[in-house]
Amino acid sequence: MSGATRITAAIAAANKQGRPALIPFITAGHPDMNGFAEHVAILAEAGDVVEIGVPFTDPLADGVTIQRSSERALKAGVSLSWILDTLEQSAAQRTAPVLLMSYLNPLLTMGYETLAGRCVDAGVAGFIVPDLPFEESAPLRAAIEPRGLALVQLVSPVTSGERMKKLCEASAGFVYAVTVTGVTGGGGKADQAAILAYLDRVREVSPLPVCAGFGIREAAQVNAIGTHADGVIVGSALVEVLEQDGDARAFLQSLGGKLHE
Amino acid sequence: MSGATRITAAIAAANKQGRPALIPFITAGHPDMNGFAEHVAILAEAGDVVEIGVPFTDPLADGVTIQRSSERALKAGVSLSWILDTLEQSAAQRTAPVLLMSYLNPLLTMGYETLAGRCVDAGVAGFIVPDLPFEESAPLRAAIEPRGLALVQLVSPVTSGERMKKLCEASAGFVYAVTVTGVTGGGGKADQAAILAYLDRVREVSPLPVCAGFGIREAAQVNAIGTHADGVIVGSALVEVLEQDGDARAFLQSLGGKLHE
Amino acid sequence: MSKQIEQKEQLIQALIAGDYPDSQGRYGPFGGRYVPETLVGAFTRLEQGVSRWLDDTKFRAELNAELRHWVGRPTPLSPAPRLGERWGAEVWLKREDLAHTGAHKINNAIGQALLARRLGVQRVVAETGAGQHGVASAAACARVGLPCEVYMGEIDMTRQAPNVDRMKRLGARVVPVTSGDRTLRAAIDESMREWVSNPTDTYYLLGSAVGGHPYPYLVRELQSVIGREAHQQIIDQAGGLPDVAVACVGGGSNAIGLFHPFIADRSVKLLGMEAGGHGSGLGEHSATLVHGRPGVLHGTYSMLLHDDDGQIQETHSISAGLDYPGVGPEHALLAATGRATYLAVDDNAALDALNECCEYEGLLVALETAHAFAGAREYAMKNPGKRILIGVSGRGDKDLNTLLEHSS
Amino acid sequence: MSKQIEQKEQLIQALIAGDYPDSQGRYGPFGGRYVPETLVGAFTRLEQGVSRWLDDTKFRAELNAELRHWVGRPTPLSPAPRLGERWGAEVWLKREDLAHTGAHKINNAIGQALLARRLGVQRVVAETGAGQHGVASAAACARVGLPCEVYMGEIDMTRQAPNVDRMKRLGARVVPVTSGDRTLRAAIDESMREWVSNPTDTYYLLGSAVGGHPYPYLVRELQSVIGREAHQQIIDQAGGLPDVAVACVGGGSNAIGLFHPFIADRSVKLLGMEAGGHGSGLGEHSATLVHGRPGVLHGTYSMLLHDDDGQIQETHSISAGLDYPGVGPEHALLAATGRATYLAVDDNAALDALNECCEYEGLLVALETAHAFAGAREYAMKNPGKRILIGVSGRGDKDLNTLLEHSS
Ligand SMILES: Cc1ncc(COP(=O)(O)O)c(C=O)c1O
Ligand SMILES: Cc1ncc(COP(=O)(O)O)c(C=O)c1O
Repeated sequence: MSGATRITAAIAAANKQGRPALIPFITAGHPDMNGFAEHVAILAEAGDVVEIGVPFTDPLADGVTIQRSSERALKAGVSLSWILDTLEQSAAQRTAPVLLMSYLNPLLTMGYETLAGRCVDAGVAGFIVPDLPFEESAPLRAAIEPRGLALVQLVSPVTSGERMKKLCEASAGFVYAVTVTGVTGGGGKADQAAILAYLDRVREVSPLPVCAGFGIREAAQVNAIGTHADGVIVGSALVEVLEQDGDARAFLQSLGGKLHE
Repeated sequence: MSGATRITAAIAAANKQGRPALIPFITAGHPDMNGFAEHVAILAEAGDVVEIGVPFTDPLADGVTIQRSSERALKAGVSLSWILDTLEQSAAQRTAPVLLMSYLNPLLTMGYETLAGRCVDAGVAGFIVPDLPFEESAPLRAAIEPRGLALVQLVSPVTSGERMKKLCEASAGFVYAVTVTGVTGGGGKADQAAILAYLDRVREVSPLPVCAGFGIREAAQVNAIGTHADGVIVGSALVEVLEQDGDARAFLQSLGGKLHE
Repeated sequence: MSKQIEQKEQLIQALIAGDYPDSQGRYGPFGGRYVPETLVGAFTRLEQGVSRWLDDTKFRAELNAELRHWVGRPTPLSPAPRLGERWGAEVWLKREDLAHTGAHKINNAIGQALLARRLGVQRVVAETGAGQHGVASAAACARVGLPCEVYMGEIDMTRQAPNVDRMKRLGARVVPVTSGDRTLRAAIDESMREWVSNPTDTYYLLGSAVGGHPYPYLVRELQSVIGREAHQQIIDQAGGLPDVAVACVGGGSNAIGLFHPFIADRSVKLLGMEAGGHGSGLGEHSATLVHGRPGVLHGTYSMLLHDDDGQIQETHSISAGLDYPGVGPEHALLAATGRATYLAVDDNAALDALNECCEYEGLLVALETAHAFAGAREYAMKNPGKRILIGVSGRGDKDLNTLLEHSS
Repeated sequence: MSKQIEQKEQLIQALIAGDYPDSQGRYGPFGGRYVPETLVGAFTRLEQGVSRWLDDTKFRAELNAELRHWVGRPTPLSPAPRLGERWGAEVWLKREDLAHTGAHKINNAIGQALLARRLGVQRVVAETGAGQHGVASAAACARVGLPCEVYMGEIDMTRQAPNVDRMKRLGARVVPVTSGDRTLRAAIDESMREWVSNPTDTYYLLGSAVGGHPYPYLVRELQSVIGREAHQQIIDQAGGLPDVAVACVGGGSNAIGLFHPFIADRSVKLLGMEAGGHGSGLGEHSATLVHGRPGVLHGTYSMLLHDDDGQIQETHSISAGLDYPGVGPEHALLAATGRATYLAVDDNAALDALNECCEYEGLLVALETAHAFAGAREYAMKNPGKRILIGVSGRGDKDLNTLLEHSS
């Protein structure tokens, strides 16, 4: 099964259980590099799809939490190469598909061909690249798509209707619906009704599952959004739990994690 | 006898004794107003002509000593009016003629007519006005000359030959030969031979006695200059003696003051 | 002709023909638009605004009137006879330091502020490094009547304190940036975040020829007035073209403004001076074109100072305005084709050049600009008797604190 | 016509005919040359130098080239639409803030520096208040290659600290003046003392339209370029003469430079704004023409702030450049004849005007200049719909410290 199909399937499986897929996000190697493999395992157990953030010096789509976690991870020595090595070691045991969330430059610098090959080995299923709009994505797609890796497209509340359709059609795995115009972590009070209407609009044109992200922090949000999206992405809130040495598993379960029969 | 004549006569009398006339200078009311009358009396006794400095806020031809004394005198409340009042009270007893050294503005502000009248009453014989070049002096002369008051002209080492002749002829009382190009108090090492040659040049064209001033501080200077000038003016050095509560009389005698037969 | 040289020549011909940026915002391989989806609409609107207004007769007239009557254009071209004598050269100075607010930045700021007003936005955000772009933006926004918010790194706020005061006086809100490297790079990051949060009612007034398309194009068009004037002036005053045109390169806006109108004059060497800092090691300089490799930052694919993991390097320069790890994509192309040459001069050489210019021409230039003088001097020493045109990008009043620290 | 009015009219006619200064350096009853005998030769040489060179074709060409290519003349005339709207007036700004070194002072400094070089002196001394004349003198001397020494009052050195740094950078020696009032007045005293000590090899580069003849004339001639340009520009840009021309008045150089070319245009009201400080009492202001009486200071007979004993008053102004108890003799005549009107605005009004200009035109003017804006505003409020020309004598970068102190 291609990475893209695995992702879509994992989301479908969750939906079949009558709940939105849970896609937890962590910054790789944060709060400490030693815990990374274990954190990935916990996330793969509690979540349907796992999103691993590749730290970058200039995370310009991220809020303070992910900025801080990225900075600390980089300082500790986290690199894309190390992330792929670590993921590769546990690839066989992992059932949930893994997505890399990375700004473009680390990917570009590794070289797309090398990147794609190593991702396949590491069991990575696809990418989310917040500073790569569809128009600039051809070279990356040319390297990853033949290997079945997904490039998840993002859409935002200010994406026009026409463009949204194009992006949904171009996406792979799922469509990432950014719920707020803003950076990760949320903060600004968003109009709930407007968000739900927006998600409905995305779903209407999307052939793929639609997952909502940015600013989702608690069970109430998951429940509300869950009926209008196929999955939810939880990033900053989880990063904060880890930062405070909290129990990631319990936190994810409180959000309605994967049911283990 | 007119003020101008009294001055010239006093210098001639000194010269007759075989010595240059001694013209001591003090800033009126410095170091304290109470001592002013007594200081004038001492100067009139030891000197042949007395020069009284009217303090001014902007003494731009003066060095630090006279700047400082002027500032202190002004702070204490000295004014041209007070100086004239004080001089008037002792006018009768005083034998040596008194000159006022004043920047133009205090004179102008009193009004030349008032000034001339009060000066006559105060026994003032004439004026030295360091910021009044001959070309601008007509209005002042028009007021004081009819009353016999002298306007002493200054010449300097950089005064051209032609101009020097004109100034010497226009002067009254004596000609004030500034020995240095600079401010009062001296300081810069002047070339002694050049100064003497300059004084000879002034004397050659001057129908009046020539008195040298600016930077004369000690007996050796008085002796050297005394053979090339008809009188010497001692200012900053005397002001410093008074400032340090020294014996003005003794200091002036050390410079070869008036012989009292 | 080897294949490579032929390729370069083709790129130069395309440059001269005005083919760049192409419809993708590319300058040969460089440029493009790498921005978050949330900003795609804003960039599209900006691009449409640029093509709608930039050559519009009325807009041009409005802009030209502001440039002439408010900014003080044309700025003069000063002969520098005393420097020339010392260097054995004929030296000409294009005086952007005399433009309103004291640097070339205002050419761009007033142009974009007028554009922002046409686009009907509610507010303007801008980043700043040396503070010159912040001051220019604050002034331009006051002039056109738009609220302005300026993001500035904490470190830059200290070393360019007078400019912080000036921005505030001009009514701008100055937001200290405490994240990242706390200099220009972080200020751009933060401005982008702010824009991402308000993509529809906010205009982002970018200060250099960097960023996603159409910024490098827009900024070059607005700054080219420098080179256009200088081109005419040097012919009028010196009787011919210069042998070399020298400018300092941070993001590259003053340099592209000076160079662009000379690109077709192949006899004119174009010399860009980058900040050599205090060494050529990682983090010791900000000489992007000299030491960098291609990469993507702040929306554009260009030369970049980054490590083997694609992480952006810390940079160093005594001049806040050059302290940036990226550079405009058109410079990357000019460097790749050899049409322009880029060299680095270190902090000390810049300081010396600044002092020399003060002492011999009575002109206190910005520390950024001093790099151009140092480069011009070096060139003159190696090439006697040349006619040298130096882009004086700004004045040095803002640098007095830094100079004082370095004068003992 | 009463006798007095007739007399005034005759003086105005003589002014227009260019009869002043007369051969004695007089402007009607004012002016002249009240200087120590040691300086008489130096003044004579200066006077001869002025008549030899000022209208010499080659000297003029040299000066005009420096003004154009180094100083950045003509400075623009900016329309100020947003201020105009607020004031109910048509407002035009003559932008001396854009001249090299940031104020009108450079027009005079470069002219005198070129003259000094022609006269073959060894060095230049200058006084400064706000520091603008000191910076201009330092720059001009560097440009022409003469050593420069600047006398500056201790108090002014504190309140205009950035300018002290600039002068030093430009190679000038800055001498602190600790005597007298430790501001501009004392600095002039001290410069004169220095000149008295070196009358032959030193050129005294006086910074305002004050001092003994020929300084007020020389400075007026060198500064009149402001008014000549503005006269032409306002006709070209606004289609006619202004109703009023407003300038701030310290010693009076920028004001006479603006006013002089408009004197013959009787319909143009001339309005000089003096520093009202924080009150009209002794020592609380430096509004010489408003509150003063005739007297002699620094070589000229003019209006003066002095007491009944002829002692010069302490003055106060928030702006160092206006903090002077005297004023140029030509202004005294303009005031006496009624051809110009002089009013005072206080520190707070100046601060308000400065902020308003920042906020509505993106222009940080000098505190001195702010007095002109305050005056213009007051005029506009009383006379709706007028065309107002304001002389922007300089920029306010130097005043940031003072502004900061007063902003709480
Ligand atoms: C005076 C001056 N010159 C040059 C620069 C560098 O910018 P750019 O390379 O965009 O011209 C700056 C940036 O702040 C500046 O202030
Ligand atoms: C900007 C500015 N304006 C005005 C003045 C006042 O001088 P003046 O009256 O000679 O123009 C000064 C003096 O330093 C100044 O710096």
